[in-house]
Amino acid sequence: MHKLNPEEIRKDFPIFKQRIQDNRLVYLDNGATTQKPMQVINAINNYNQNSHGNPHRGAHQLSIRATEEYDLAKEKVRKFINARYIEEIIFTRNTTESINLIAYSCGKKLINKGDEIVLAISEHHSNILPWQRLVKENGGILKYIYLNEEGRISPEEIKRKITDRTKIVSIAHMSNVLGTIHPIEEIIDHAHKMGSIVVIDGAQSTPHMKIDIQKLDADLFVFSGHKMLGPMGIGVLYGKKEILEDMPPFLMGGDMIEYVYEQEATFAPLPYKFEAGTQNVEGAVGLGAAIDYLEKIGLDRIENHEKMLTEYALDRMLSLPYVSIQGPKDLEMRGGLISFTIDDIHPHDIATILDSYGVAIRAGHHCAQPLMRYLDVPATSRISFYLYNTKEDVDLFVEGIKNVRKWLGYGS
Amino acid sequence: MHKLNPEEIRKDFPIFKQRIQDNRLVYLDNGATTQKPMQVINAINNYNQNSHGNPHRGAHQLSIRATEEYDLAKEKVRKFINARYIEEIIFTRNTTESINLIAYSCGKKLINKGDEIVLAISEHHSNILPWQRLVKENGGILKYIYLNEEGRISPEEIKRKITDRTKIVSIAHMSNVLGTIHPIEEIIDHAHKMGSIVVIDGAQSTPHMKIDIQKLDADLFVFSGHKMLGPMGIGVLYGKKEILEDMPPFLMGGDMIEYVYEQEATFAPLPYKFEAGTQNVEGAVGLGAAIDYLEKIGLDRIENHEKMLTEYALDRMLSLPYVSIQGPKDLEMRGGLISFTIDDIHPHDIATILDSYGVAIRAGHHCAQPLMRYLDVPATSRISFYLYNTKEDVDLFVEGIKNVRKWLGYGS
Amino acid sequence: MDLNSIYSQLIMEHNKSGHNKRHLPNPDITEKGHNPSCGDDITLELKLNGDIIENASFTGVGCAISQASTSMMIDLIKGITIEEALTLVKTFIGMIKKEIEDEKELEKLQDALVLQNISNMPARVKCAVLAWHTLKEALSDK
Amino acid sequence: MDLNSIYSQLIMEHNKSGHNKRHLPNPDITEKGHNPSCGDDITLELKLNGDIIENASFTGVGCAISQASTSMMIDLIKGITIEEALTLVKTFIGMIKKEIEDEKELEKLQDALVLQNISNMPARVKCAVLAWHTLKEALSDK
Ligand SMILES: Cc1ncc(COP(=O)(O)O)c(C=O)c1O
Ligand SMILES: Cc1ncc(COP(=O)(O)O)c(C=O)c1O
Repeated sequence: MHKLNPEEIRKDFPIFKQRIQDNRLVYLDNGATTQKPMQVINAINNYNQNSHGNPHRGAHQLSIRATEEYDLAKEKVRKFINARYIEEIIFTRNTTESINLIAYSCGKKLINKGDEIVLAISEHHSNILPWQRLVKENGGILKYIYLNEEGRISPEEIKRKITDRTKIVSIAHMSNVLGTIHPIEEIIDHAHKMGSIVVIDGAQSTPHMKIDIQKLDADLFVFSGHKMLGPMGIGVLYGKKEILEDMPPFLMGGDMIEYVYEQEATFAPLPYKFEAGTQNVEGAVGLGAAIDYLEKIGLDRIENHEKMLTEYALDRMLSLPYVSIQGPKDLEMRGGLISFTIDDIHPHDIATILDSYGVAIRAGHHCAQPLMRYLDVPATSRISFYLYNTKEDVDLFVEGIKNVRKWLGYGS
Repeated sequence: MHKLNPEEIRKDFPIFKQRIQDNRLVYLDNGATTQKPMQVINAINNYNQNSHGNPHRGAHQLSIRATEEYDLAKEKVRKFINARYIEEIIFTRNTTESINLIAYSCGKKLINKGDEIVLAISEHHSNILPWQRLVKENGGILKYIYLNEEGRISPEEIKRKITDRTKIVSIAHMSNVLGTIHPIEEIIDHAHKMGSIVVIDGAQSTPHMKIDIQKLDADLFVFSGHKMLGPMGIGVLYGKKEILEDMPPFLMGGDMIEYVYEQEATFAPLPYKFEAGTQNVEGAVGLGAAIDYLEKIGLDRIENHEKMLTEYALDRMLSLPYVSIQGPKDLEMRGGLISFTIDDIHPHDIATILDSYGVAIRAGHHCAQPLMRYLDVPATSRISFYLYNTKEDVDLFVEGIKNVRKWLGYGS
Repeated sequence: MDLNSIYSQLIMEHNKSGHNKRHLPNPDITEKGHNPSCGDDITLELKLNGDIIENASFTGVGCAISQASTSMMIDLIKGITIEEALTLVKTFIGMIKKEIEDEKELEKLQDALVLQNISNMPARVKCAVLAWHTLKEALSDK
Repeated sequence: MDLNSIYSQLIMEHNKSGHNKRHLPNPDITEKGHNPSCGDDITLELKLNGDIIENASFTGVGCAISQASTSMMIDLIKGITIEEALTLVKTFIGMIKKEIEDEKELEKLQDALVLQNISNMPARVKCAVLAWHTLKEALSDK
């Protein structure tokens, strides 16, 4: 496997043509959202200029082409995660909507008084709030898997929390705060033994590593297009066919029905049952193009590249005495995302000052307040890599950190 | 007011550069979705190439720019419908999601056993199914306003159906099957007197006529970007501030919270409370550009242009003995959308054969099965105009109809 | 798409003639088939004699393609066995899905062969296969 | 954005000195203010004498901008009346919103005037105004 060449890759991304106050744009906020290559931008343009119609509704050329483009994008997603059937792929708006759909629809069927739902304490708010509402309404119990000092989930904790009272386990594949890759194979395996279904929030993992959903054996799996070079406004819900078939619809309206009477209605088969109203075809097309791009580069090469950058960054950061890393300090089972704090300096000041050097990072609670409380930090700063980042980016970031210290009156 | 020049306007729309089997593209399916001018396509491109970031989350340039673009788009929507406050504008995915949000959130608060919800029989499935589910869950009663022979709602029927038992009236401003513009001012006025709130489905009206939401006094109002030159994947929910403030959130997740604990959470103020997860900024930007474009041309001129086309088309269609018009035959209180049937010929055959002449129309139940059953037709064909349609389009469509008859072995 | 290859003389004849469109006296099997997205709605009636389809007819509404396809199918299945009929269903659906291209095999479909090109019109495929799926349903528990 | 205009000497001094960051003995008013999106969290303590703010202090965590803004505010309000303090709050928020540009009026904000440029950094505006909103809240029912 030859290494990827990020400087070549950057040429595909028009955003990097700009300079931020005469600095190179060092974009290290990929955990929040990623940039788009021309290939994705052009695919959306082509669709808009040549093939736009309302799919599934008309018998004219444009409608047919829009339907074909939509279905093709779905097939690309199916192949990308190696799902068995195309009907197992539902397009949503983003990860958040996917989880809301599951909590509403699956939760309604599965959760009764006393039934337990297990999350990790590191979940994103989008994987907490829908479950809080569900247990409030249905009388279930919400339990949390805690992390050890290294930000990892131990086998004992899995067994302690996931028991035969557990009906649903919903957990992020990779933490968007700590970068930890959770042992989801073990979790899925144990949960299935306990008779629970498992939802995996793949928002942070899918863009950065090869997902084989059949091998993982997750029951439901969700992610967002905008974190993997695709457009905003398009997300994915994968579900095993037999599970999706059992779930009642979530959004109701046009295109998801079979027969509608004044007082009742019957629903269309999968996947339409879960796709109410006019879908985001251009979003799907853009996501399809993003997948083509990622596959052309190769997910394994992307993963390797990010590992290299993470190792390099951890090394340089740990050499600064005033920097603390939150989460795993070694490379094992972690992705290319690093949370850190700097002595005496608030994360927001770090982000603002780095920004003035063209370095884009994120600071705050990262939509994970329960984890922040658990770690007992009010906020952290976070950098997150993607295929277009370089060692030079890391160097500029580290230079920036030193400057932050200087600006705020501390020696470096 | 000088007339608009559709041939000039067409030059802005790249889709019309193509020919369909060597025919001019006669796009008469605007009720389903509309085409995009370069101004919209370029706005999306510009955003993607220069300003993309995750809004509301970061303190870096791209995140700030994305936030500004998103907020600017919202302000454009606010001005477009003349809402009082920007917090009254919620971005959703489409009309369907907007109505689902309302039925879930508002319905949950307002509907108890025996409370009545009133719709018109002509509603789109998206304005029927969410209410069916609500009454099934909360024990409410779903009532329908019927139409008279001309496809109109009479004052008596309004009084008969909307009573002091009515808690919610939800009705389309303009029917997507009949083209009728319903007397929503009267309906809103009467419903308010009866103590009911009113939801207006503006999916078909907003693109084609000036909406002044304060004058209309609708409590909630919804529409889709993709039917008004904007992108797919972006829709709008307008609600009066005091009503939105009272409604519980619908989708739950990132960015709509204030504090999140393991077992509970508090929510952000309007409009964030209703915008969970990463929003579709590029969709919002595209919708903003579409609004700019529509306002530059002028909604009143667009409305006039469509009236002219509708009059011309009705005239030519009614002169064909085998054509029947569904819905109002005069121009009073109707929009630029005409449903029709042809003796002995099924709507799907009409659509397919017209398509071969480059004429794109829609055939089927138009997501309004209860209305089709009420009208006792299995399906209709529908043409719907927009600012880029011309009299030549109408002529080609009428020629096409004559050919349909010939193809299927009937004299013309 | 070439309209001639779809709206052919044959389709028109079947669509207009209605020679199979009527009720049977005392049918052994009555099976409804519908296509919610189109509004097409047909009812097949079959008269059996042992495992032979002695007679068949249909009623209902639909586009020229679904009506003609139904009528052609009925012409084909009158007088053959259930098993033979089910084989024809497979052949027809295989043709539409472009999974069967062997001309010899397809020839068994006789008139219905003209529907081959419908596979180029994804929006109309459902119209063409409605009757055949309904027949399969009708015979499935025989 | 010019970093100098935000992270000025003055802000640094206030941020680091902490001369107003402590508890008061027996405060008359204790008011919490928080900024959920940043995690900034402060508590103001006020000692009143009639309608005069005799003493004031704060505790809590936050970024340099929110800490400095709080400290500057406390320097300003010690020894003035509630009404005068509320007028200062109006002036400060008016400055940040760019609604007040009259230099004479803004001068009353003394050290806090250096925060004027924060209005060019929308993501940080909340940090600058937190203390002021909290003070307004604290005094609102007096
Ligand atoms: C009157 C009406 N309501 C609702 C809808 C649903 O809109 P969307 O599919 O964009 O959610 C449509 C269009 O399809 C419509 O015409
Ligand atoms: C782990 C995780 N889950 C869920 C989300 C929510 O994704 P979205 O905002 O696209 O719905 C994110 C990203 O913000 C995330 O990192």
